[in-house]
Amino acid sequence: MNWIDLIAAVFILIGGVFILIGSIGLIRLPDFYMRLHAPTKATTLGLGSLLMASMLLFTSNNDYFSIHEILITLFLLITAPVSAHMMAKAALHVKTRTREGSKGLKVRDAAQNRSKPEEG
Amino acid sequence: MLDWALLLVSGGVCIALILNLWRLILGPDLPDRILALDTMYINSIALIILYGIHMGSPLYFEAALLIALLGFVSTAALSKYLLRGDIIE
Amino acid sequence: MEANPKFRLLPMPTHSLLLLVVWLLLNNSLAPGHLLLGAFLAVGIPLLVAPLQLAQPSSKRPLLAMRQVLLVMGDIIKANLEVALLVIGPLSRMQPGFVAVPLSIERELPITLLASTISLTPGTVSCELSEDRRFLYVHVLNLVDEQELIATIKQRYEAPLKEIFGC
Amino acid sequence: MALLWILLLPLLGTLVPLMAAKQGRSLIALLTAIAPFVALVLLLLVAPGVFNGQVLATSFNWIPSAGLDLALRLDGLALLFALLILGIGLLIILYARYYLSAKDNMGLFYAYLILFMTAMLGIVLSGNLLQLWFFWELTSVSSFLLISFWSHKSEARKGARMALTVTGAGGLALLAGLLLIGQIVGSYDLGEVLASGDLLRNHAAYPIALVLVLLGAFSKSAQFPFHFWLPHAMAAPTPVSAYLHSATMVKAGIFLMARFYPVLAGTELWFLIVSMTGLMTLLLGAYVALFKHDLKGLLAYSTISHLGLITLLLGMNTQLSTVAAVFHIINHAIFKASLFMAAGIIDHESGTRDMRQLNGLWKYMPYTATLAMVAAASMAGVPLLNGFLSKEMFFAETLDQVTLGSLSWMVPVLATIGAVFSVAYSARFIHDVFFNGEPIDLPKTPHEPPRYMRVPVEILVALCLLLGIFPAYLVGPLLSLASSSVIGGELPYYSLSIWHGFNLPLLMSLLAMLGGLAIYRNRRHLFRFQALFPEPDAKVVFEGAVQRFVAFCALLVGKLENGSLQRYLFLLLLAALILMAGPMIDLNATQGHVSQLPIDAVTLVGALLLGVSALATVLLNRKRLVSLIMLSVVGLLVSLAFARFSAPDLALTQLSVEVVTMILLLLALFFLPQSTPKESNPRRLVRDLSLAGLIGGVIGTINYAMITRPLSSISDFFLENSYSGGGGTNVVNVILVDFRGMDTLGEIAVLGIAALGIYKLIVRMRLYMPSTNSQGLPWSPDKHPVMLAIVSQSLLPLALLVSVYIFLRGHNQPGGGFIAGLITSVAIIQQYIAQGVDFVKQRMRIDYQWVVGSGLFIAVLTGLGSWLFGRPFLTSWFDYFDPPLVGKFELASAMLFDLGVYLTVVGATLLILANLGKLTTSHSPAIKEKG
Amino acid sequence: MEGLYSFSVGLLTACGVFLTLRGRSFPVVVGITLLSYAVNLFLFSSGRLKMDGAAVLGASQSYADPLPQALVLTAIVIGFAMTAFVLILAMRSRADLGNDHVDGRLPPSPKDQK
Amino acid sequence: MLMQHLAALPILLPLLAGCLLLLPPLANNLARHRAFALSVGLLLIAVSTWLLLVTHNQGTQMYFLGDWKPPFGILFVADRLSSLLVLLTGVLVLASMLYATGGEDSTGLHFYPLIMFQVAGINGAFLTGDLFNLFVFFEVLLIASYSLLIHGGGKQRTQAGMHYVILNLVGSSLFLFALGILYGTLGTLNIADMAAKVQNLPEDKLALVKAGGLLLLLVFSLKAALLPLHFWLPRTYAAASAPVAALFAIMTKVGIYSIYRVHTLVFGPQAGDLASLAQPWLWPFALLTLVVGMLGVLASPSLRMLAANLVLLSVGTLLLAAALESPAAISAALYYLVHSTLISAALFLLAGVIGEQRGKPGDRLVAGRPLSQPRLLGAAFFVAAMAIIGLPPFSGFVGKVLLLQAAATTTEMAWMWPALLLSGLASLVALSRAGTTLFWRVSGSNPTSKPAGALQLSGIWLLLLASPLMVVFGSGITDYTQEAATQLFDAQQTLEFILGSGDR
Ligand code: NA
Ligand code: NA
Repeated sequence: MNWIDLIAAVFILIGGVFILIGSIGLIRLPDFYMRLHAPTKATTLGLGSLLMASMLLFTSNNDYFSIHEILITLFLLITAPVSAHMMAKAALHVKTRTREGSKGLKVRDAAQNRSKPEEG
Repeated sequence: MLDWALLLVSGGVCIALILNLWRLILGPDLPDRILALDTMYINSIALIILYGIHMGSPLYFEAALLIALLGFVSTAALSKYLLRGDIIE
Repeated sequence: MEANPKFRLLPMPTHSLLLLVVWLLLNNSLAPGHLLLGAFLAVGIPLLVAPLQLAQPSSKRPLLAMRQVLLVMGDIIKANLEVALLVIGPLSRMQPGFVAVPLSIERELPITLLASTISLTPGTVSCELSEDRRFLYVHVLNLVDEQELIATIKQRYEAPLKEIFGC
Repeated sequence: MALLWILLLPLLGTLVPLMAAKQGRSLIALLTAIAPFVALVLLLLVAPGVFNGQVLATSFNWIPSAGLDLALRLDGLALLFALLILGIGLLIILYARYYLSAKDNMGLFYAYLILFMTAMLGIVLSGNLLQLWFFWELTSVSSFLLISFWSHKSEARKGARMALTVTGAGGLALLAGLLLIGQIVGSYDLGEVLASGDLLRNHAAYPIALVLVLLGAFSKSAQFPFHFWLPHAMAAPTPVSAYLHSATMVKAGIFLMARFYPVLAGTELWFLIVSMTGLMTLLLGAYVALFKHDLKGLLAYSTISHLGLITLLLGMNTQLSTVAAVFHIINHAIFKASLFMAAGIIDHESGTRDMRQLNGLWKYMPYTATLAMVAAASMAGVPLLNGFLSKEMFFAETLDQVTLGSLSWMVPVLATIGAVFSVAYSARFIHDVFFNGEPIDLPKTPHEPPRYMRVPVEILVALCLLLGIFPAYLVGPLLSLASSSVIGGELPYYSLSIWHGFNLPLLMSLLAMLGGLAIYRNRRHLFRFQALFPEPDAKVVFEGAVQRFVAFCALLVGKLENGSLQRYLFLLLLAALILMAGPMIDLNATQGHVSQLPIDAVTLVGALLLGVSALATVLLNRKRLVSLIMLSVVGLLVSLAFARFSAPDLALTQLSVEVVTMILLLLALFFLPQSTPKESNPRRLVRDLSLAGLIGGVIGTINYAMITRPLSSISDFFLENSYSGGGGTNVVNVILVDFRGMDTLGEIAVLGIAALGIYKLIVRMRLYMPSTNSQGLPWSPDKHPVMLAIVSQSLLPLALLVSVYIFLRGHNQPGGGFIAGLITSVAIIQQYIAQGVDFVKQRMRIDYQWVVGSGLFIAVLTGLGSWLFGRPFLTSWFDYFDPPLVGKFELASAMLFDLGVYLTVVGATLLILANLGKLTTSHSPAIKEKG
Repeated sequence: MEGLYSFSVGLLTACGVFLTLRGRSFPVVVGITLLSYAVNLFLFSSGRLKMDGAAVLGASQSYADPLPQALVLTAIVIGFAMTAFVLILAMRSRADLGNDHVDGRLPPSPKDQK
Repeated sequence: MLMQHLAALPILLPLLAGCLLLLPPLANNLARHRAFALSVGLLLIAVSTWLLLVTHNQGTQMYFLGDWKPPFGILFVADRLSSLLVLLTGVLVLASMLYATGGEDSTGLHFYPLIMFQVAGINGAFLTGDLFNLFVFFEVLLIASYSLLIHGGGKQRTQAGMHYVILNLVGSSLFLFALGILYGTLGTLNIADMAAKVQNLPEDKLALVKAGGLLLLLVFSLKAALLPLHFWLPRTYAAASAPVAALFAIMTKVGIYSIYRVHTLVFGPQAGDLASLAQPWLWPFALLTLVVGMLGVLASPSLRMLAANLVLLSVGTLLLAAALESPAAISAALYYLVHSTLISAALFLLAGVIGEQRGKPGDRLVAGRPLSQPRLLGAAFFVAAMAIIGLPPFSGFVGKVLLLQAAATTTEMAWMWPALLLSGLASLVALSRAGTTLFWRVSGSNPTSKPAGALQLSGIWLLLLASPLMVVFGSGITDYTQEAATQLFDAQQTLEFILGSGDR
């Protein structure tokens, strides 16, 4: 087996792990805002490495440079934060429960009506 | 080795998808569900890429690209629905 | 197109460049035919969509921008690892919380970029922007020291943006 | 040929009065009379031939396949009736000229009248069964018009409707009967039918045919129990009553019986039905007539009874009785017409027809009185008048009637009783109107009518006398001629002399006279006795019956079509279930012999997710947004399935459609309740669940049975010819734009039309937007979040680029105009979402309607392009070019076609979504509505 | 595999049918959408199931039946147009008739149904 | 050159016209729309007549779209049957457009484009020789009809629209299931090819094909409004605006045509084990449809409703004919189909004018103010009524007689004769009541309503004139229908003709 396959396999495994962890976080974490972190982050890297693998393999198997997978990564890097932002906005707006014991609830309330946070 | 990794990871992504659906049904709140849907989109991109690699055919690349675009749009639309109700105003 | 009366062949040069690159990426080739077509599209599409674009400051310091991008990339990888560990580790250790980051940039594009970077990097998601765009509300997965966090964000991410867009 | 003109002239004549309507009344009458008069002359000219024993006939093909010919046939019977119709018709025209008042629309009246005349002529002259029926129904219709001539009167409308309904129903029965006869005989030609009497009488279907034909005849001739419509037809102007309801139309039924006498009569059945009906009608009519205070009412019932008499005669199956019948047809026509006219004069000059007011008119109109009295006497059967003769014959026939065996004596007795009453009501007509004291507050003071209004009456009454005195000379030949064509053979001996010596018939007549006078003298008691019975008004009864039936129908229909879509859908789906399940039960082995694919983990999980999310969509369907999210998961998984089973194009399409659909659903959901109330009761739920389950099961089974069986399909052709013939390697796309381009054209047409229709819907729509969300929270004030706006607008060029890419590669790789179009629209919709309608509208002023139109236009035009090369619509063209340093590329007409698809998709989706978005914006689109 | 596929199609059909039989416009539309998914899968499978056989010449050794794919594509588009129309019609009926019941009038409450 | 494309013109012409109407310089300009649409209507009639003559004299015309021969490509087949219906459609659409110029065309957007697309769909359904293409054209005409139904707006239309649309959506899904089954078993979409395949079918596919065929029958019956799938019809037709309802008169006929076509050619007498698939189902339900139609006719509270139920009657009659499955019956049915379609359309238009001129009571069968054109409309109504009842001298009686004769030789006569005759009686009672009420039970004067214009009324006259003409030229027409019917039943010949053309 050639080494490209090996590297690709490694990338694939990494990607898989991150994707799985992201989704585990989605289940495991106690409140929405915390869940929000897991997929939005894990997936970028996860998919990224999968796409790396795909690039490697297609480039090696075919005679041309197959790097269009970069596009997907680019897309995700641009969109993922905005998606997260929009979902968070929505969550704040509909007053989604936050896990008790989380800090800065005043800040959250300020955020809910997009006003200045009162000091202290 | 590669096939083995592919098999393993596809399995992992499948589990991920199951977890997403679970969250989707569980809720409890609408934002959770939107988040779950968004994650599902991304995970299915992963699935398609894996399938493409497995098949060794580039035919499925566009599908992945499209999901990336459309997933964003639908997430945005759903969030906007929660925020404003009227998503196009 | 009443939006911008004075006609420019390249209303968005950076976009045009990007488009050409993307077109070549899409086709996985540098064939002259694709170059030609790509160039055509790179000129044509911006002409179509220009009216829909809000005027934004363009980057004054491309090199710095490049550096910043790479830095963020690195942070993203770090962030992923951290978050991964947090997620599979015991939940009790986590101290989630909200933080209000005061902003010193006003324009939409920089703010957007900042917010995105924040969302992409260690355990932070930018949730909301205050009405007056003076504060960015961030949710932190594991909030150890609020002030330190704010400081990092401001100098590690906001400062370079200020330089890049020269505001 | 002459025959044709005899029919055609009056037909054309119907136009005369309409065209002359502006002229003076006398002129109209005169002009109207011309056509019938000429026809009469023609008839008299051809008559000699008939008298020489030949049957004149002409026929033209009309609709051979239906056996319907334009066939005219003039024999004795036809001649007799034609004479009556035209002769009396002319008199009626003259009479009506004076009867109708200035405010009546005379032209129209005459038109109807002549139309009716034509129809009657058509019946009697027709030599084809179907043609006979044709004119038969025409008489019903034209009489409807005549009866309802004074349509502002309720009783006129009701009477007309009743007449039409009864005779129309009879007509339908007749049609069935005639068709049956035609089937039995194998021809609708009257000649052939009349020739095959034995065949008919011995055929199994004879009773049915007979009954059907008789139903027609009886309903038309007002035989019991269908007699009730006739009295109410008296709402018609009197000339109509005189013409239709005495001389002609009611005789049509009689004519029919006479016409088919040779082939239908002569059986027990015929005797029993016809003669008994006749007898019944005779008695009933005669009895009731006496108690009618309305002049025309009396005459109407007397008509009924005389028609009964004729029917009875026809029923008695002896040749002499038939002769008598024919003779009475003539006589009754003459005296009854004159009586109606007289009644009309009285009504016209005194303003009423009520005999309780009409008294002693002798003083005021002696001349008319004389005429009326003579006619009435003839009706009563007084010697030296024509009525007497046929009545004598009738009595004679009743006497040697034997068919009823030991009960045969009843026939003459009942006949005499009938005669008694007819004398009585005749007496009343004479005495109660012209004598019997002074008139009681009449509307007008009566006086003699205008000169020419009397003429018709005079002529007819003169005929009564002349026929009564010199029957043999005047009517003998015609009578024998007509009777022989009814009997269809040699006539028996009979004498038309007035005096046959003292015999039973004479005695019966005397009894009738005396009895009648006696009854009339003591009528008070009889009237008092009669007053004990409530008098049912047939009109009310009939209308009531109809209305009750209508109400019943409405009830049934309401029960059936209860306006519940759920019931309709249930029935539809139930039908589908039954129709699919039925055959599947016969299928013994569900599984076919094709080797199946192995199940792999990924697909299994996919199926699991699909199932779960589908179920979740259902279970959570009352939380609408949630079930909507679930739905889009299903959509996502379906497209993954397409990808899995090697259909990338489908996957792409499904994905993009699914997202657009979701946006659409979101837009709609905003204006709809956020949750569905719990309103299906458990029974309904169980019902629906079981139906859904069963259908799902059957569909699944069919699917399994189908895909586990081998398939040899036409697809190989596409795979082979896709590149060589279609110039593309993506076979699916080549099928879409080339092999089956018409489907695609239709499909984008559907999309475009849907967009237009939706725009139609939106433009008129008035919806209020909810001020809070389902939790009661106010909407966020942040209309267009900054980050979203920025990112969306920077994504737009990228998305457009991608769609161009997808579009261009479509012919050879997964993609194509449709998907590209959807990507473009999604990208633009994203702008709408992020920046708002007004923002986008100000910056890109595109009329999406035009985009749709031009898209379709381009597609169609591309198809038409091939016409230039003499090839059929949508024939594709493609070629490869290899210019220096650009590299090899392909140009294909299919791409232009695909461009059409692209534009249509973009235009349609945006036309829908953008306008839907505008719904709550300030400017309401309703202004566009006008023109 | 075929069995699994058919089962899923059947399940989707059942779900679609059940929702289509509801009384309010929105669930009915959702049901019709589900039903159309089922229909598309059914029609698609009429060309038999095939893996690794996308009907792109040269992309694989043996191809899946391309015709049903083309048919389903048409069906999807038409289905989309129809769904859109009925959806807007449902809004219109809410606007005109003041309720979102498919009959345009509210049914008698469960009490007086019995 | 056009000659060669003749068979496609009845579809392409309106399609193209529809597009042009959406584009400048015609777009959103009522005057131009009217002028253009009317001229297209005339052109359409001319083309259809031409096609009819050509098919009648030179035999069936085939048109291979994209120049792909059957069974692979889509083809249009114009035989006597389809050309007749295409011409009928042309007349109908011209009449309804003429009427619409009275103002109905401006009560909503896109009237003429939608009409054009509707016609393209209808003609396509009549002409196509490909089952999936038939589905597509069904959808085209349906979506157009949805949009036309709600033309003019109003509660009833929306309400009726919901039912109509949803029922048909489910119907379309069933259609696709049927298509899936048939393709999945027969492996072809060309109707003639299907017929050929059905004739020698492997044993183990029999049940599946049967299920598919029956499902297809169900779908067509839904379009044809066969009981118990008829529920959408009365309210839909009664709710639609007059010209639209008039055009809809042909819609049920599309379903009926499809049954005639598919279930005679594919599942007809020669179909081996699947012979006469439809008949056992058609019999009872067509009869019931007739009965329900009768009830409906008698129960109708308004003239539109009455006309709608009369359509139902004709549906029952026409499907009874299909159940007889004999050339004679179909020939009679075709004559009756043309007649009943034209006349019921005329009745819908009349209902429209009458409703307008009577003001508040509209076309409901109650006393009201007098019409402003009583003579004219009265005469028109009288003609229409007599024709539809089946009274001479108008076309109805010929159709009835032909149908009765066709049934006379069969065992079903005992059912069919009473049914047909009674339905005539029911219409007689209902229409005489309706007419006397609308035209004669009047009170007060009619100051406001303006008389209908000549152009508008010409639409009605165009339709009514056909009735007497159909009687006068009855022999020619019945000859034509007979040949059409024999052609329809001569499956073998059709198959050879169509499939043979593939080799040429
Ligand atoms: Na008196
Ligand atoms: Na909006």
